[in-house]
Amino acid sequence: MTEEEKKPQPAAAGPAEAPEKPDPFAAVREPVLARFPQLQPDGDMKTAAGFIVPAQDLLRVARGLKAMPGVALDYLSHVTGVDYKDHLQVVYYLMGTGTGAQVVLKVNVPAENPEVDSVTSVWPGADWHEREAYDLLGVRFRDHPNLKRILLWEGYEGYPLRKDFVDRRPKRERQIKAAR
Amino acid sequence: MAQEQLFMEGAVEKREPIPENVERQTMELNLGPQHPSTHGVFRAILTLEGETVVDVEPVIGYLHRNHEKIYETMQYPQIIPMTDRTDYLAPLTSELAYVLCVEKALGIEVPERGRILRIIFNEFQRILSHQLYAATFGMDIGAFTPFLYVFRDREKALDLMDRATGARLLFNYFRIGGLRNDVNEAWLEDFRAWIDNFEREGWPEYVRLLFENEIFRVRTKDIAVLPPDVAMAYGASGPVLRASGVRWDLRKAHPYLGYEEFDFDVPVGEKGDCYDRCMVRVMEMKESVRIIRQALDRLPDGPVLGKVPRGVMKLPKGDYYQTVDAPRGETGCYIVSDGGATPYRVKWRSPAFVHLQLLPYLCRGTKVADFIAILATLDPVFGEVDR
Amino acid sequence: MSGLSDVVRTAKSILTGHGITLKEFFREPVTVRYPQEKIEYPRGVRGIPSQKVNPETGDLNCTACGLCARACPVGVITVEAMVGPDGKKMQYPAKYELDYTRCLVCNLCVEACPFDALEMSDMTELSSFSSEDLVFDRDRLAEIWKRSHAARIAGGEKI
Amino acid sequence: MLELAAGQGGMPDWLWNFILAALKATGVLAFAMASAGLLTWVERKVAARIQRRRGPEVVGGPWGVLQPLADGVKLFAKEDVMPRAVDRWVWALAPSVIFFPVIMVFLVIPLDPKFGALRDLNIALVYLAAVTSFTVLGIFMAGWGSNNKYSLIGAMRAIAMIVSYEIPLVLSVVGVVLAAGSLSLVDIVEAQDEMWFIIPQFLGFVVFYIASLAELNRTPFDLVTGESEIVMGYLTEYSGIRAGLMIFSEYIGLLATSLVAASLFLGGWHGPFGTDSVVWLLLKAFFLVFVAMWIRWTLPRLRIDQVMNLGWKFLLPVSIANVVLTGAWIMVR
Repeated sequence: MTEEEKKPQPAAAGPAEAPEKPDPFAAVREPVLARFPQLQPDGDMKTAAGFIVPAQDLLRVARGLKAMPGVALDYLSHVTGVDYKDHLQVVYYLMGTGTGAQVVLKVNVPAENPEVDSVTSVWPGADWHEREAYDLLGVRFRDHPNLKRILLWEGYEGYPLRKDFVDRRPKRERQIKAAR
Repeated sequence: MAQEQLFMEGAVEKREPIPENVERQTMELNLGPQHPSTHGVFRAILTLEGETVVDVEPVIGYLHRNHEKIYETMQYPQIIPMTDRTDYLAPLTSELAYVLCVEKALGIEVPERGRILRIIFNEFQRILSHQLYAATFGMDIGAFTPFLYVFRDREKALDLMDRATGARLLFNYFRIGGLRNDVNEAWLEDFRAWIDNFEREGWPEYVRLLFENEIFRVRTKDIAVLPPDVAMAYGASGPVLRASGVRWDLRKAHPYLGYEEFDFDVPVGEKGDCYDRCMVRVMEMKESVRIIRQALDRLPDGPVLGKVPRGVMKLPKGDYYQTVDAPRGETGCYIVSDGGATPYRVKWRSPAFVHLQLLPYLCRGTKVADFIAILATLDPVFGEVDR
Repeated sequence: MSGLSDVVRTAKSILTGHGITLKEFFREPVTVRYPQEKIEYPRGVRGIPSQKVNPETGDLNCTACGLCARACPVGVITVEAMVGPDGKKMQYPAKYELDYTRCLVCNLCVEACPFDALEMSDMTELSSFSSEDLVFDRDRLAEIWKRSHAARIAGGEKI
Repeated sequence: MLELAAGQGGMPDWLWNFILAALKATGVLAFAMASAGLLTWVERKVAARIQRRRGPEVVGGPWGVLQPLADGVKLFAKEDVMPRAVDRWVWALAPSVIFFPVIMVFLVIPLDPKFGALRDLNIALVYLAAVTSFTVLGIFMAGWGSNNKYSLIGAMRAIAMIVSYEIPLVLSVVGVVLAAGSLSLVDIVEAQDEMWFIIPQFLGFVVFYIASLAELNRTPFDLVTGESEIVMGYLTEYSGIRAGLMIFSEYIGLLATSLVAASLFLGGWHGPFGTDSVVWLLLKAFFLVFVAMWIRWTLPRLRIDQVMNLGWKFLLPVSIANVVLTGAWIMVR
């Protein structure tokens, strides 16, 4: 295991910014940055070493990180996406089973035309995760072997996890209050 | 584990292609969504050649409720009862993943008694889940009686859960900062008695009745062998991965809840066939009993609920991820917070969803009856697969 | 199957199983005849949230603060405070409705209540032929509380 | 006794024979239906006790013994649903084709030392082999006529299995025939006066019992209707009285096979201390029925290729060895 697991984040009840402190994931972050200078460290990811990857470099970086000694990200935990309204972010959560490294790759893609290379050739297990991201967020994965809807049915309109998604189903008879 | 075996490229291409020059007639069989043994609403489109499965196309989503979207409208404490509804056969581990993730983000310390009780309940939950696995697996290969023997013990266990948590299925017991309520001495007494009884009578009975039966062995041995490299490549986790011989347990690799203080083994299989996947789970029950005994011995007095910030709970801006080793594999909770009272985005990483990808790989060339057994060894819970 | 030892092993394993089932055959059944026999629920079991009644005055403990409604994940609780003769809101519910059809029975409302006014009752047999019947109002919730063994379980208590 | 009555009262022989045959048939049918009903109840009770449950007990009678009556009324009163896609005649005839051969087995079973069998055929075992193999046709009709893939798979499994197990079944009886020197069941029972054939013919008994379990599609050979795989196999599209008839014929078959096994190997009507009577036969048969149920609620199900392997690679050689050994024993003796 790595040392970042033992260091809890500073207590903060509100959205206050955490004070500046040394990067807890330097052991992983530094060699990766040395190997792939085009990556940008990502400060949002608090529980692992996060990187922002340019969309065109994703496959090359993925292959490199999988084979890189000391990091060896052989295990893909999940692939998902986040809708930040102006852009979509595809998130890859990776682990090295031999090295204990945890790395998050984030790819920013435009909201109008979200398209990114599929990593199924590197981690075959990305198959259904990418289908799910396509299904619920509308991210298209290039060269995916079988990119079609997985949880929703074929012909469903819209992508429910987008922030601008409108539920077009008829309202229930008894009124349902908003949970907030 | 050997590094090089995990790096084999092209694990996917190992599938046997159907020779082109052979004229074959195949039949498509729709197994599900309404079928006695698909463990929920699951549909598999089998392409059959006689009794042999040529191809499988899993179709999921019949239980899809879009939990992730619902979470975006809920405050952090309100999400806990919803996480029960993902993996409804092991709700406490789902709760644990979520609660740990939020605690990690807020830096909340859980009191010692709360932490140890969490471990006890987490392992108890694992036993219950694996018990049900053993039961339904017996049913899937045609032995009905072990199912009811398991339920005879499980009912008593659920009574214990009922007394501690107030519910029998969707416990809603863990809270951000600890547990909802403490348990008293009488409960611990009965719990110890149950554990003793389970180890002395229940567990050996299932093993001798079902898992040592020769028919069970021939039905599962060498069926659907999953090599470790393929398992890794597909992101398998938990018992499915361990059955292939990979000693990867998040309780050991990335300890949470202080699992590193406990002495337990991680059972692994030899080949990764159906038999190993069963036996790994059976042996894990024993290991859970071991952990529970150690935890009961060091259970201190004190509060179970820690200091939680007053008012509406808000997470600092950022992304948080927590994985736990659930009975079915790696359950992960990924929370993106924008600093508001509700999460900006939650991703639920469910192990069975990942494992179902393996179905086509595992099932090609097996028989229809094997397909049911293979599906059962992946132990999917469709509340979790479809979320 | 090849070899005599395999046959012996098979026979042995099968006979072991039969021994177990025969042993269980002669033991007492463990089932409970449910509608005739009832199981006593343990303290703290979650049936439906019910309104606690002050035994001396017969009034509800509820002050219509609405914290339970806000804590509810699915929003099944509707609270309206009683309006007094002077037009000001009184600390007593005029309307307290709980839509049991969508209730998760999660106990969060009880934990949120600062006035000890809500308790989970152990009443679970609440089926009805119409979903309107399952929207419980203030007085029916109080009635449920009177008829059941309720237990307030908030954070950290021992049960 | 009945033979003495023949020719009395000035009745023509053909009419008397006809009435006698009708009486016998009605008796057999009534006995079979009643015992099958009872067996469904026994099965449920045995399953319940093995699984630490109580089983049916609400309907009435001691221990809920009237349950089969209620089941029967329910099955009769149910709407007769015929799916649109089925092959009408084939589908509708199949239950009867399954039912009647099973009934016909009762004809040759030796009941009592004084009475003999209903019809003491001197080729009773050949008759039995011929009649029981007829069932497979009914199963095939049901599976094919249902026009349902589960049914078809179930029927195909049934045919493959029953046809394969016919051979060890018949061969396992050959040892008994050699020892008794007759094909008539009455003769075989009488030959067991001193020693039941289960002792010299133990291998034959084991093979016979396993093979007859397969013939009856009972666990561990219930893959024909394996409900976790192919829903209910060839029964999937049937409901109401048709399904009831097919399930009944399974239980009648179980009883008939147990009666045959009891006659062949367990000495039939022979009891201790000269108390030979039909009661002993029924006791032995019901014990075998109980064993079959016990097996059903203990073992998992085999897969089709394993069933085939067991039949061809284990039971067949064993039954042939049994025949050879018996022959050698008779030669030496």
